[in-house]
Amino acid sequence: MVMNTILEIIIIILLAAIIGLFFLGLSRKIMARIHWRYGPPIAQPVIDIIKLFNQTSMSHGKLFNFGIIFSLSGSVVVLLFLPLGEMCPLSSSGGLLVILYCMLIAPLGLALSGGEAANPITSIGISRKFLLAFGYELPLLLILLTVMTHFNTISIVDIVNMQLQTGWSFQHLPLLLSGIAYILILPAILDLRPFELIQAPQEISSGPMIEYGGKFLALATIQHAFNVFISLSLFTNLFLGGAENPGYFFLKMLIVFIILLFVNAVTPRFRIEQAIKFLWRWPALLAFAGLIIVSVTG
Amino acid sequence: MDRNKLGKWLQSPGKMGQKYSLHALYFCTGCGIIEIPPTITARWDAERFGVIPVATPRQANLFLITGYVSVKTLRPIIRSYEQMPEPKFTVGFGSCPINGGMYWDSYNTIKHLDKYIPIDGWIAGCMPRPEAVFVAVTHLWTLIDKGMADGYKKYREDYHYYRENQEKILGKLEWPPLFSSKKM
Amino acid sequence: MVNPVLLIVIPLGLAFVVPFFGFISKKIEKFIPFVALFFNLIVSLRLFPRVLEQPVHVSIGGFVPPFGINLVAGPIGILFTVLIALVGFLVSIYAFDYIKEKDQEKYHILYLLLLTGATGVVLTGDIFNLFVFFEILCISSYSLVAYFGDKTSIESAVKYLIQGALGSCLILMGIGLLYGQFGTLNMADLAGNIKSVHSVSIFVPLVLFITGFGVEAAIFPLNAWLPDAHSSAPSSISAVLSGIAIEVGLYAMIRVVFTLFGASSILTFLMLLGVITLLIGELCAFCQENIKRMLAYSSIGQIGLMLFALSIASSYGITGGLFQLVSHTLGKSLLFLAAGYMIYRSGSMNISSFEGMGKRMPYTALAFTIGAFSIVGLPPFIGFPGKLMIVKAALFEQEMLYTVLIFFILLATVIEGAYYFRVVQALYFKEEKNTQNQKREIAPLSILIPIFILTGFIVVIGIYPKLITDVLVSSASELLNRADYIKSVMP
Amino acid sequence: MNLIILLAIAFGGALITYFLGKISQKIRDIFAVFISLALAVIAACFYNVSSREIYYTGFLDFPFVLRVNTFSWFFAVTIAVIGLFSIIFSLNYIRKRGNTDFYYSMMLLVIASMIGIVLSGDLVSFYIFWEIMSWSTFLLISYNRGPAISAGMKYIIMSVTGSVVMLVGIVSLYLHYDTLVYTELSGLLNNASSGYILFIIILFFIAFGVKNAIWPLHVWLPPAHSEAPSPFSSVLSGILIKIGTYGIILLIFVIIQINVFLNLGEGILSVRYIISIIGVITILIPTFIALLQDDAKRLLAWSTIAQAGYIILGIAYGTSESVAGGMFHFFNHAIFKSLLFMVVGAVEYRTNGVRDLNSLGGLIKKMPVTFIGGLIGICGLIGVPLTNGFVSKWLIYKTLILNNSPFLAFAALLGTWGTILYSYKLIHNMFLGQLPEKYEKIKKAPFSMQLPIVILSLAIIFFGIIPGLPLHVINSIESGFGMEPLTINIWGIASDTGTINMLNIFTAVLVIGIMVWLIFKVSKKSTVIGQYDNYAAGTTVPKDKYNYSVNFYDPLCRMISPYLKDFIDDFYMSLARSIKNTGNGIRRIYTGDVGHYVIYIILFLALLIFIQINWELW
Repeated sequence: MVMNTILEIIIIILLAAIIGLFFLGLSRKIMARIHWRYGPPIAQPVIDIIKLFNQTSMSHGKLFNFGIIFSLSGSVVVLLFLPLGEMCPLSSSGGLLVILYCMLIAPLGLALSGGEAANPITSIGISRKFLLAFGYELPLLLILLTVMTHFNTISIVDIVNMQLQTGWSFQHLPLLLSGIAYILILPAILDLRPFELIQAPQEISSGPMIEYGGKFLALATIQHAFNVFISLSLFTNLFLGGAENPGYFFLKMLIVFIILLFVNAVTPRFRIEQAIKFLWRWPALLAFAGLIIVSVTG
Repeated sequence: MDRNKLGKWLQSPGKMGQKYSLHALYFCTGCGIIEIPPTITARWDAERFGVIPVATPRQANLFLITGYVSVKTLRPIIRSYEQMPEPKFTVGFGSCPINGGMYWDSYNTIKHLDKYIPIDGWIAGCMPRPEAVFVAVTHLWTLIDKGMADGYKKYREDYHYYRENQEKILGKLEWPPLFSSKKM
Repeated sequence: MVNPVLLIVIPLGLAFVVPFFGFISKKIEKFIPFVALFFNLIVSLRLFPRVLEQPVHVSIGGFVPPFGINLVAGPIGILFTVLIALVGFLVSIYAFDYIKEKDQEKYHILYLLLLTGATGVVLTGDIFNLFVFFEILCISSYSLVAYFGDKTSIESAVKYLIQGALGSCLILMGIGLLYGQFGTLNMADLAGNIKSVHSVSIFVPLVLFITGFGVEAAIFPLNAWLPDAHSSAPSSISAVLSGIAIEVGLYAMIRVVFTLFGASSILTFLMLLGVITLLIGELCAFCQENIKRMLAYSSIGQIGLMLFALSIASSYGITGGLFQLVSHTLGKSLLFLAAGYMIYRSGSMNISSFEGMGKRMPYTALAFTIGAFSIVGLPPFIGFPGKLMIVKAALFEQEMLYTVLIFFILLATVIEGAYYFRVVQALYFKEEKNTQNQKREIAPLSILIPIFILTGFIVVIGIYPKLITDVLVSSASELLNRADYIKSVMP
Repeated sequence: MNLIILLAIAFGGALITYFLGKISQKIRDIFAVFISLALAVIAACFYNVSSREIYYTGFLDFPFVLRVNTFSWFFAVTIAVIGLFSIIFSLNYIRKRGNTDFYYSMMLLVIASMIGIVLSGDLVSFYIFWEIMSWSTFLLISYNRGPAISAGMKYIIMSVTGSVVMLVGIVSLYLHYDTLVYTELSGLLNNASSGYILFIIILFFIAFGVKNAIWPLHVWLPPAHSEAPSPFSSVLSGILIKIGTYGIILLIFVIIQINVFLNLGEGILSVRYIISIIGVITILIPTFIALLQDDAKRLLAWSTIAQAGYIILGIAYGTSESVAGGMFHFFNHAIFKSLLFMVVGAVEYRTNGVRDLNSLGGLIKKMPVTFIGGLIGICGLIGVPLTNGFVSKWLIYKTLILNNSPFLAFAALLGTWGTILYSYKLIHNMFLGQLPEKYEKIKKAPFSMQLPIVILSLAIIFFGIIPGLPLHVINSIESGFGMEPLTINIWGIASDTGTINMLNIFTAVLVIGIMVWLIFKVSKKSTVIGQYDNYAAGTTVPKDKYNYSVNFYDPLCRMISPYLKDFIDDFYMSLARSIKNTGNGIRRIYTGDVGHYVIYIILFLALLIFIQINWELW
């Protein structure tokens, strides 16, 4: 039993790392192709990480180190709550609400780490990160509440299982609205254009990561990869019926991600107020409509 | 190109990583920077070599000094170079950093940049074309392979020399000498 | 066998011999009120148990009631006597060091006369006699208000005099009207004859009495003399005026309304008047910067509250009202005494001159704070049970009017809290601007002892109100049972 | 051990402390700590004891009833423990200030009266202790002088207003049911008309709402919390406002029974929904206002209001899970909010009274322990998993979602995200970023400040991992109220509708954290550099200027601040002004002209006679 769980945990983490890094590489490749470039190899993020681990690095203090560790472990812990087919090691520990809260840990860790770096640009990035999070959490909360109210459970495993019986969430009208809203906010969660405000290399020199070099940057990249996996996986589990089959699961995530990349490649980026206004207008409105329908009918 | 050969990767992943993931910091000191946009965008696409621009010296391991270096810009150059994590490589771009170029007799231009920071490679020309950058990058690969791209080691060993030269031009520097802080 | 007559005779007699003692030694003079009132205190306390069983009647000169002057020492009368004696006694101690002017003897004579008048008012059973004592009380207070002899005090004394004289005049007219109709001046006898106040011939004397006593009791709109008089009198006199004189006025009014006329129909009006008085008093006090005027307006408010409670005319109401009266007597005397000494030291009556007093005079400031908390009605001080009882009495009636009025009253309590807390903050939490006077000075014992004793009463009765509630309940029944009063005086 | 002895120790200790201070400061300090320690220990000894003591003290006709059961034990222990830590924290904080005897004795008096409130068994003694608490708090809030004076004024006026309104309710109850003892009172209201119950609820709710800073009654709290001495702020925020919570629980679950309460009104207009909605408003608006604050303590004060909203929401919603969540959140909030105030207090102490978030920064290098306390405190405040705030919030959200109140849940959750914003701002602007040069020589906080901070931080983690301990107590409270208890175990909750197991999460976080740390440790070592070796586009870092803390969330604040005028405060202030103007107007009646006064008297007389002759009213 315990061995089984440990095995599951290892598999999930490895799978998430591979898929996440693959998606990062893919994103660079696809972006390059859209730009009519040849582009780097798919494995370029892995190469980068290997290089970064081999570099020296500068640390600003204990919290600087702790923050990145905290952030990465937070991301990894979230993975354990997400069902991947039958596998969900922490299914009995609080459900979707815990995921919501654990997703906090990663930005908080980065923020703490960046905070000790004593660089104002880091702080600007962090401030933007939290503001943007505040912007997209409003629709996200509405979306998750719609789903939870619709299925009348807070356990994500139950939600996935119920979708196996009643079909994908997308087939139900209120959840369709929420799903669309979720797609609208996904770029903000993943820090893709038009919401690429946090790193914004041209403007605030990669924001919270500004003092990261060497292994710090490597861990941050891995964390980002996990973040990509988590967001997509959450969407897939909630709206696209989860992982009946690992292959399908991957495919669903891939399709959603590619859509996001196309948007990313062709759009400029919002200012932070514009981003918040957008997020509080359209996705929130859709999600709100969904929640009203659910709470009236359900 | 040898980037697909697994055997080499397994022998020295670190070195291969350094080779194929050159995160470049462009220091746009002068007109040379005009050649960089074509280099990294669709026309020449530097990213296929793993060369991408990054925003801060902390994330970079390739330092491109594009164009003439005035006395005023020397200080940021030194600062940025010292902030980069090791191993790090420097490439002087254009003739001005090499010997002053057309500003050879200017009173406030740095004529020999390698007196102040170690340079691993030069790209001569005024201006060098983007292809020259790729030549420089591939050359840098061979240097890395042979372990000859060791400017950062030289800087460490001969720090007094460099620091002396820097202070001769710039006066007393604000930051304390490097390589005195402890490891953790 | 102690006789209630002693309560009046001894102070009265001693008042007139003060100048003779003055010939012997100026220093002895100030002990005369002290001795007299100490005697009064002892006598009234001795009388207490006896009175609770059975009211004590004394016929002066042996004539039986309708014909002679008589004293009726019921529970309410003796309660007032004790209060008067207690506060008078403490204030006389306070005056040892506080009154330092040359012509002290006037002060002491008038002071004793004032208290004699007050004692007489509460003990007498004869309406004309009541008037006479009332005049003694009033006239001595006019003179005492003018004691300092400066322009403001004389001005306010004259104002007081004019209004008070008008009030007395009205009372006298009322007495005349009643005497003309019924041919008697004995309260019980009159009460036996008056069945209803409906007819104008009865109603007019009632209104004359209400107005006349209302002036002294400071009911709105008859109270305009009070802020001036209280603020310009010496603080010891302010304490007595505020703690005793207006309460005695209220007593006279209530006595007339309840016992003499049995006018239960006018009580609702009085109650509204009480609430209006309360609100106006508190609102005016709220924007005062002068500490003594503030306390004076606060007294108006408190009188309104008492009038409201007494006018409910249930056992609960009168008990509550009397409790509030006791608490106000103790609390307001304490406030005036404490404030008086601080004014004496700082030389200004402005609240801002009290800043930093908490450091300079810790004990006086502490006493002031406790008095203020008590007046606002915070436990564990004496004001709280009073407030509780009044709320209880009002809600007990289960009428909408009372519930609405009680909210107004509570609003007034909040306003009251606001200005008292302001002073407390000024005492403790504001730095004194004048840095030279940072020295800590402890008041002399003669100042501190009365203040401490009053504080002690406030705390002890606040924690253990049963000490006086029994007396209050029997006082209430005395006021309510008009027939019993008549029967006990004229068997 | 009798309850009366406990109270005697508490009140006597407060009194004696004052006089001991006249003898020796040191003895007084030790005595104060000893008394509060004794209170905590004795209070803790009453665990699982259920007893009543009745004394006929002669306070009118009311008996003086003391009672202890799990409900009051829970509150009493929290009060005593937080009180103890605040006193310990005060030792250094208050030493250099004037009037220290007064401070300690008032502090002990506040604690004593709060213990009195929770141990009292009838409403009159409840009220008496309540008022003692009010005025002693008033004196302590004003202690700092300056702006504290108006803060204290605001507090006491609102407090007195609330309590006089409550007095009407108490007396009304007494006149209806002839008793004020809880045990006799409970259940009597079952047969009352719903109008009367509503009347009682409104009256009591105003009083408790003032103390608990429920939304339209909260205006006293931000100035009071920010201007009071910091250790007392932690008492104020940690436990004193929770006395309001205690009152509300007492009202809903003891005086009015829960089933009566839940059946008041229908659907969205039912009382429980209305109070829940008020709770939600209390969460949302203060959360956003807290974002705009630049004063560390004022920020925390607004945050306190918001967290009180969670408690009210949980309790008023009335399912057994939400009530457990509310009560647990009370407990948690007591811990983390007093911790945060202590953290701010320690910084304030070392920087000589600076609590302006814009001028601090970088103190993590100088005060690491304080920083860790602050970090854990904000984690608890946000409700990061493995801190205690998480479980309580989780319970509230869960029951709101599963009982089909998603909008309430949404508002509560949104409040949490606002909490993240302002609490990160708090910790960032104080501890992170560049250290200004003037703070280079700052020392770390003294031991007496670090001790409570460390212990409370550990408590946050401890109760976050083992929520079963307090939940067990809460469970027995709930069964005492006649509610269905939760199914809990030591690590969390195991009901059918949703389980939470903190052990799993803890193990996962621990193992994964260690793994990541190992990866971090194994890879190349990093060089430690100082704050001036920083990326500034190649230039040297300007000292004192290279910090981003002013207007930390400027874009958002620009968007929301027009909507967040504190119009409630303005309303009260204009009310006060209009009362003052009315007073000034009425004062004109007393013109100073004696002729007018005579006319008043004559008019009064004439009017009465005229009325009687014409209408014969009397």
